[in-house]
Parts: sequence; C-alpha cells; structure tokens
Amino acid sequence: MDNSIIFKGADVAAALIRVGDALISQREHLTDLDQAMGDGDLGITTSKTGEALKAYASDTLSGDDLGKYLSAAGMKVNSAAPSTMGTLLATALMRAGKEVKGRSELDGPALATMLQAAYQGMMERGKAKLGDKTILDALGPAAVAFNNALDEGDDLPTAGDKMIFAAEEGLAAVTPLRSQIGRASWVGERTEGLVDPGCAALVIILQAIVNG
Amino acid sequence: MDNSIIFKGADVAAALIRVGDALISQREHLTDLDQAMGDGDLGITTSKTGEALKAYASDTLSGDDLGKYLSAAGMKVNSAAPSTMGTLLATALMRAGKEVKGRSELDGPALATMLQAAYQGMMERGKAKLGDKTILDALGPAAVAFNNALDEGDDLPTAGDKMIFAAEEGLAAVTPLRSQIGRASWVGERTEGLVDPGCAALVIILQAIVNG
Amino acid sequence: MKKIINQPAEFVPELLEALFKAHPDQLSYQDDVHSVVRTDSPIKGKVGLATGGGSGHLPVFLGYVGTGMLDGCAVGDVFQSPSAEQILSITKRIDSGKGVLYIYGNYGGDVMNFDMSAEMAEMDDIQVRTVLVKDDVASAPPEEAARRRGVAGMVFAFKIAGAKADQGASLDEVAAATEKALANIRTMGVALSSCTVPVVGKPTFSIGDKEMEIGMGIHGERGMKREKLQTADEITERMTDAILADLQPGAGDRLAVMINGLGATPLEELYVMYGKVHEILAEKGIIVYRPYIGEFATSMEMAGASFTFFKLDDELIELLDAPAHTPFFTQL
Amino acid sequence: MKKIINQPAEFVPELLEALFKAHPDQLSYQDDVHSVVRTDSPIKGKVGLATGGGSGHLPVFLGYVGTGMLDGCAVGDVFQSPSAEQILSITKRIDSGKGVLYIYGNYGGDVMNFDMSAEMAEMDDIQVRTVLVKDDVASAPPEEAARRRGVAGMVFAFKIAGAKADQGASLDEVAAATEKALANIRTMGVALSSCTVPVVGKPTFSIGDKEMEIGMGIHGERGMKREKLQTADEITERMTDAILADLQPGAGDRLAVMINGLGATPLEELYVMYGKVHEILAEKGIIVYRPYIGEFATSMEMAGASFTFFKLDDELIELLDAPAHTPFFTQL
Ligand SMILES: Nc1ncnc2c1ncn2[C@@H]1O[C@H](COP(=O)(O)OP(=O)(O)O)[C@@H](O)[C@H]1O
Ligand SMILES: Nc1ncnc2c1ncn2[C@@H]1O[C@H](COP(=O)(O)OP(=O)(O)O)[C@@H](O)[C@H]1O
Ligand SMILES: [Mg+2]
Ligand SMILES: [Mg+2]
Ligand SMILES: [Mg+2]
Ligand SMILES: [Mg+2]
Repeated sequence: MDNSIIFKGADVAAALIRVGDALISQREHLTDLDQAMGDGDLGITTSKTGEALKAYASDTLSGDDLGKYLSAAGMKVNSAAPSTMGTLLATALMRAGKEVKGRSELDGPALATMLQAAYQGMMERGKAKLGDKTILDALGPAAVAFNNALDEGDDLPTAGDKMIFAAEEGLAAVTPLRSQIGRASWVGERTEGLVDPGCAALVIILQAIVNG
Repeated sequence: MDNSIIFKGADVAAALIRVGDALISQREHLTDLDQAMGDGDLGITTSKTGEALKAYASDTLSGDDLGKYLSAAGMKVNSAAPSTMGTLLATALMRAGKEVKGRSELDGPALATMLQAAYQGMMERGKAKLGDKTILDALGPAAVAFNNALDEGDDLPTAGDKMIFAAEEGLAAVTPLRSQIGRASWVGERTEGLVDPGCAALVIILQAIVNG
Repeated sequence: MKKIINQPAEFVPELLEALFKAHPDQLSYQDDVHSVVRTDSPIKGKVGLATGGGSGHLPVFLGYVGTGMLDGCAVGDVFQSPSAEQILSITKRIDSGKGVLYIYGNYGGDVMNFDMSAEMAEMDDIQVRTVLVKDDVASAPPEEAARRRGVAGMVFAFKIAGAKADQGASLDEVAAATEKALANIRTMGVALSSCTVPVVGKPTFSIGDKEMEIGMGIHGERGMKREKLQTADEITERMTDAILADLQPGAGDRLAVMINGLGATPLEELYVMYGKVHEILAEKGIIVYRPYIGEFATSMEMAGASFTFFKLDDELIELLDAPAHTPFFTQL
Repeated sequence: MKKIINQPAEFVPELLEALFKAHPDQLSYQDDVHSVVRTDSPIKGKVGLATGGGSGHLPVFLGYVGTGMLDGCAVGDVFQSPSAEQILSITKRIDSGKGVLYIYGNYGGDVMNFDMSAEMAEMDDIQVRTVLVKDDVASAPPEEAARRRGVAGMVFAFKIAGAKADQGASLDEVAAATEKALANIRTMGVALSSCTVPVVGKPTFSIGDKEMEIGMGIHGERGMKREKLQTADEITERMTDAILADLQPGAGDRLAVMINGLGATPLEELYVMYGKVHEILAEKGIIVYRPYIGEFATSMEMAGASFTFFKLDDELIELLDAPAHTPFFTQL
C-alpha cells in the first residue's frame, strides 16, 4: 500500500467487519477497565457495536455513496448500543460519512478529513475537552498525526502506524490524570493511574482499521 | 433428699433460676436443632424465657401462694417469648400453678400433679397428640414415670432420675418419626431421624429442675 | 447478608417507633408499640379486623392496617408471635361492639396466642372469631390442607375482609366472606437465598450458588426440594402448574394474580415471571382480572418470589375492587 | 447474586412485554416496546413529560409514567441509555402541541441521546426543553454541582412536573417549576452489596462482608469511601449531615424525605433509618412534611439505601400533594 491507494466499498465493509471483530474479542478486557472506574458496561457496548457493524457490513451493499453508507452504519450503532461510547462511535461514523457524501472511493486525504470530522463530532456531542481523560485524548492526537504524516509525504501504512502510536501516546498521557467528565469523574482521585477505557477502545479500533 | 422433702418458695425460685440458666446456656444448641427442621428461633425463645424466669425469680417474692407465683411467672414468659415453645412453657407454668393455688409448700405428690397438669395444658393449648413428635412426647412419659415412681415408693431423687430418663426415652422414640404438627411438619420426611428441638428443650429443663 | 441495624434486640421497637413518627395520622398504638391500631379506631358500626405475627415480612402484617383493610395488628419480634396480651390490647381498642375478626397465618405460636387472647376477650364480652390463612400449597398435600401455613395470600384475605366490614356486615358475614376468599386462594414460593434473623446473626439456611429451594416458607422453612437453579420460565411453569393443580380454575375463570418478591429479587424479575404466568393462563383461557406485582409479603432480604392465585366471582370482585389506603398499600 | 431470568439479552424486552400485559389500560408502546407511553397520550392541552434511561432501577424510570406524573419513557437495556430513535418516538407520540419536557438523570449516554432526539424533534416542529437531574451530593462537591449524577431525587422532579403540567402550564412554566424543585432536592446513598448486570454475569464491584460504600451511585459507580460497616444510626447521621450541609435548610423549613431502598434492603431497615432521620431533623427544628419510605429507585439486587431531602415552599407543597397514579406509584 502506498499513498495512492484507493478504498472502495468492499474495503470499507471489510474494515467495518475487522473493527467489529476486534471490539467483540476485546469485550472482557474493556469490561474490566470500565469496572475499575465506571460501571463496567463498556465491553457490552463495544461488543454490541461490533455485532451491529458486522451485521450491517454483511447485509448492506455499500452502493455508490460511501458517505451515506457510513452514516447509516452510525444510525445502526446508535440503535444497537446507545450508551456513551456507542453514541460517540455512532456520531463519529455519521460525521465521517457526512464528509464524504456522494463519493464512491476514499483516498488518504479523505480519510484524514473523516478522522478530523469524527473527532469534532464527538467533541460537540459529548462536550468534553482535551485533558478531560476521554476517548478524545486518544482520537485528537491520532487525527493530527495521521494528517501530518500524509502532509509530510508518508505512505498510508506509515501514516497509519503513526496514528496508532499517537493514540497510544494520548492514552498514556492521560492515564496519570483524574477523569473530569462522565461516570469516571465521580470516582475522582481514584481514577488517577487507571487507563481510560474509551481511549483503550479507540486504540483497538484504529489497530483493526489499519491492520487489514 | 427423700420422699418427705418439702419445697418452699425459695426452693421454687431457685429452680426457676436454674432452669433459666440452663435455657440460656443451651441457646446455640437449640438454635441449631431448630434450624435443621424449623425456623431456627428456638434458642432465642428459650433464652428469652430463661431471662424472663431469672428476672422474675429475682425480683418477685414468692409469698404465701406458690400457685399464684408460678402462674404469674407463666404470664411473664408469654410476654417475653410468645412463640410456640415460649407459649407452651408459659401454659405449663400457669396450669401447674393452678393445681397448687393457695399452697405455700410443695411435696412430691404435688409436683406429680403439677407435671401432669402442665402436660394436659400443653396438649389443650397446642392441640397436638402423642406421636406428633413434639415436646409432649417427652413430657408425657416423664410425667407418668415420675408419678409411678412416687407411687412405687421411690424417693424424690430416684423419681426425678426416672422422670429424666423417661423424657430422654420419649425423645429418642420419636426421633426416627416424621414431625406431624407445627413448622417441622412442613419439612415432611426430611425430619425423620432429626431430634425434635422441643423434646431437647424439655430434657434440659427437667435436668435443671432435678439437679439442684 | 449485611444489615443496616443498631442493636439487634432493639430492631423491632425501633422500626415501630419510626412507623408512628412517619404515619401519625394513620397509625398509633395501644399500651405498647407492638400493638398497632388505626388512629381512628374503633370505627363505629364496623366489625374490627385484627391480624398479627412476627416482624420481618413488611408490608405484612402491619402494612395492611388502614382504610379498607385492617384495624389493628399485634407485632411480634422478628419471625416471632406477638403475645396474648398484645393481641388483647388491640382487640379491646378496635372493637366497636360488633365484634372482632382475627385473620392470620397458621403458625403454632400465633394460633396459641390469638386463642389465648380470644379467651380473655370473651371474658370482657368482646365477640371474637378467627379465620386462619393456610394458602401455601407447598406445605402440605391437598388432603392435609388444614396443616398448611399462611403466606402472601393473606393480603387478599385482608382486602376482602376489609371491604366486607366496610359494608357494615356482621361478624359472621365478614368471617364467611373471608373464608370464601381463602377457599379460593393458593400460594407457592421459591427461594434463592436465605434471610438472616438479626438476633441470630447467621443465615437461617445455606444454599449453593446455583441452587434454589422450591416451596420455601417465608421464615426460611425448608421447601419441597432443593434443586439446580432454573430459568425464569421453568420456575414459573413449575409454580404455576402446582397452584393450578390445587386450585383447579377452568377456562373463563377470572383470577387475581400476585407475583410477590420475597425481598432481594428485583421488580424487573417479578415482571419477567408475570409475563410467563400470563401466557400460561391465557393458553388455558383463564383471565387475569387484576395483577399485583411487587413486594407484599417478604422475608427480609431473602431472594425469591411467591405466586398467589385468587379465583374470583362477582361478589369477590366487588370486594377486591373496593378502594383501600394504608401507609404501605393503596388501591384506587 | 442469583437471578430469576431467561436469556440475559432478552431480559429487558421480556419485562416490557410483561408490563404491557399487566397494565394495558395505563401503558402501551410506540413503534418499539422500549418506548413506553400512557395509553391515553397525547393529553390535550398538557405539556408532554418524558424521561428515559437504563433498565434495572424499577420503579425508575418507566414506573412513573401515569396520571399526574409522566407521559412517556424511553427504556434502555440494563444500565444503558435508550437510543435517540426510541426517545424520538415517545416525543412524537406524547406531544399535544404544547411541547415536550425531558427530565432525566445526568449521565453521558442519556444526555447525548436525548440531545440527538431533541434535535430531530425540532426538525418536526416539536418544541423540546430539557431539565437534567443532578441530585447526588456524593458525586461532586457543591462548586461542581453541574457534574453531579441524577438518582432518586428525580422521582420528586417527576411529581412536581406532572402536577404543574396538569394545571395546564406552558412548557417554560413546567420547566421552571421542575428546575425550582431540583434546586431544592439532594440525595446521598450507601451500598452494602453490588448488583450484577445480567449480560455481564458477575458483580459490578466486590465488597467485603463487613464493608460499606458511602456515596455509591445507582449503577455501581464507586462512592466517596469504602469503610467498615457502621450501625444504622451512624450511617444515617453521616448521610443526613452530608445532605443538610449541601441543602442548608433552616429551622421551620419543611422537607419531603425519601428513604429509598436500593433493592435488597428490607423495608424494616428503611424504617429504622427513617426514625433516626426524623430525630435529627426534629432536633434542628426541621419538619418532615411528607415521608416516602420504600423502593423508588433501585439498583436491582443491590443492598443499601439512599436518602433524598426536598425543601418545600407553599407552591411546591401544592404540587407535591397533587394526586398521582401509575402502575408503580399511587398517591391520593
Ligand atoms: N462526554 C464525553 N465525551 C467524550 N468521551 C466521553 C465522555 N464521557 C465519557 N467518555 C468516554 O466514554 C468512556 C466510557 O464509555 P461507556 O462505558 O459507554 O460510558 P458510560 O457507561 O458512562 O455510559 C470513557 O472511558 C471516556 O473515554
Ligand atoms: N402444636 C404443638 N403442640 C406441642 N408442641 C409443639 C406444637 N408445635 C410445635 N411444638 C413443639 O415446639 C417446638 C418448636 O418450638 P418453636 O421453635 O418455638 O416453634 P416455632 O418456631 O415453630 O414457633 C417443636 O420442636 C415441638 O416440640
Ligand atoms: Mg454505562
Ligand atoms: Mg461504562
Ligand atoms: Mg418460630
Ligand atoms: Mg422455631
């Protein structure tokens, strides 16, 4: 794969299925993380999300409009898993889809725009800011790193690796902090030193997208 | 002690205190027996009965009328421990007291009559019959044995021992049987082979009365 | 099971004192906090209705003292009978001259104390009649139904008696209506965990993590069988079938159905069971006239449930439908 | 904790289907069993009131749909938000043209989905306003009160909103009354044992046999402190003091007081706690205008309790006193 790679409907569907599989297989791990600082439902949410993505990608033809295709995937995710993380992932899909409305193929720059839109959408929907110790703290740096890598002429696999690395760094950077929003914020100082489950989920998702 | 021994108020009070102490000290044991085939409250009932008897015997002058004295003890027991066993013991005290109304001294034959009256009273109050596997199956034979022993010229200690032996034999005789009345009857065949807690309590009481 | 209590021995008096603080307009006591009566008793021209029994079953027993239901309740210690004296004191307070009906569960200690109280009340020229509740089909076979214990079905008996008494019926009439109701009431329960009597401090029975006790009594009396825990549908079928076999309703019959939580079982699970009961009855053409789903007769923190079916006719429906209002139970 | 369930994933749809079988006159659904509405909705001339949230808290949330309270409730899976679509479908059904007020607890997933629904409803020209419930004093200090989670206090919010809407008030007026109520409502809870989410199958947290968690949330969110289990009086003092410090009522003030069981704690223990609350308040000259003692907002089979204090004025008293009737809550 290099920078000129183009993704078509089948590639996008395959990526949705990979993400679905990864989210399902990491169910126990995410549940454990969320039991430590939340309500322990994240594994359920992500595996419902995963099931919904897989069912959608298997049952629905991607058609000519990948934007519509992804937005509709977001609606499915919201119906299947309407908790915080499910709703944020649904929002990400819908907003990413909106960016590529009418397009039947996606290239690197399109992916970069979609990632940025997903981040913006999650921020608007959840009203969290960077540093609150949420999924945003992994997604924000990942979106920036991916975009910068492409700008600097990296090929797609390299840009993908840099994106994952940035997400992991973002996760690590907020781990010592105290959660400032959502359920974990009620746990207060006891969250210091614990991995944010949403960041962990994001890393899993990005890895599944890239490692196709 | 021989057959001509006479009991006065102080002796009766001392016997009540001995019975009280014995019932309190056997609390755990009786609870365990009642958990096996009932609701596990017999230890509570007997220790409340014991406390009530001790408080009564320490606080109340026996006066001239041992009949009244014992009947009033029965009322106290009913207020303190109104469950099945407490109520039966209260009934026994009231009915035994009635037999010796107006008397300030008790001899062997009086005791035999009181025992028989206690048995009759319990039977009327609880509407159980011999063989139903209740306290009656220990008390009935005990009352008969005591009376027979005196009739046959035994001295009081001997008659007392025979009474206890008969109670223990009564207990043993019904142990293989199935409980036919009260809470234990709902446990059905699972009561076969278990000691009836009420019989066990009666043996404890008789031992405490005799071993003064 | 952990408890939020102070001194175990003070548990019942403390809760009773709180009760009178919480509901002074509706409840007060006579002589002793254990003798709970309607503040407005005696009610002129009405038969007095009394119950009693051990604590640990709220809303049973005292929770049904109020408008349209009972006039008084003698409260024992946890799972213990009240004393004859306590029963007598409510009897005297609630008698308006029309007599007093005792309605309570068939437990040895309670029977003896209510009987003693009745004997004493008669010496005071108060007419007393007794109706025993013996609704638990798991506690004895039909041919020995007189031995059965009284459980959640008593709530329907209180409701019917209360409505009948409110119509100005005589003591005999109220007793007859209550007996008629009880002849049509059957209950069965299942327990998943034990309760703990505060002064005992250890569970009444132990039960494995994957076991259930079918036919359990509400004081921890053993049931018919210790078994592997089954699904909600399987448990519901078992209990429904057992009750139906005993009560024998036919197609077209109308039932009041109570799905009663014993303490720790969530309302959600009670609804899941109700769904299955409804389905089974519907298949047989039996109509649920009125469902009662919630906690009506508990065993403190026991996990489990009981089902009570009450076969109705027009007279019983009229009485069941009458409004009632107590601090624990309100029906419009 | 053992459960009486069938397939864990079917738990919520099964209980909802049972709900509609049990209460067909009062409750029905729109599009999807998860979208519960009053059978008689929309009510002409009345603002529509909607709530929603995860299952596992009965009677919260759907238990307050009925006369004098709410018009609809979107029901999520256990402890999960409902979807925007489900919320939207009740919104459309209950709007009579006067707009719809959303009243629900401050949880991320719920906020996002209600917001999404509100955005879509506006595209259909339905006016929507939102009032968030944030009553749990243990979840954030006063200066960060906006972060607090919503727990049992929402029941009082439903009651006030329902009464205000029944008076024919406008959407803004109902929202204002509800906000005024919530500004005077504070809650705090204590847990003694965990609940278990059916599909998870293991307890949300583990807690020692002699421990308690003060300030616990109703989904098993950790509290302020894990401590040695204390007596009822000590626990009650701790929670009462914490709420009073936040709410700051003065002598002569009138409070509605809710002593709410989280699931496995017996009513008897709730009364023991109420007795102490009453005593503490009386010492400060604070009047309990109306006590609510029972299970109003649970966490399935969690053992523990929450206290909610609601400071009243004449307007709020009039609204609180208005009658209400739902399948789970009746007030005369
Ligand atoms: N307002 C928010 N904006 C963005 N992310 C959030 C927000 N609140 C929580 N999160 C993320 O969601 C994760 C938890 O997801 P989930 O378990 O679904 O939440 P909950 O159970 O609280 O509804 C957190 O680890 C955090 O990364
Ligand atoms: N009707 C009865 N008549 C005589 N004795 C009885 C009767 N019912 C039960 N008992 C006795 O009472 C004992 C149980 O006493 P207790 O624990 O106080 O009863 P419960 O807890 O059922 O009220 C039984 O072991 C039996 O000996
Ligand atoms: Mg959640
Ligand atoms: Mg979570
Ligand atoms: Mg007992
Ligand atoms: Mg017993």
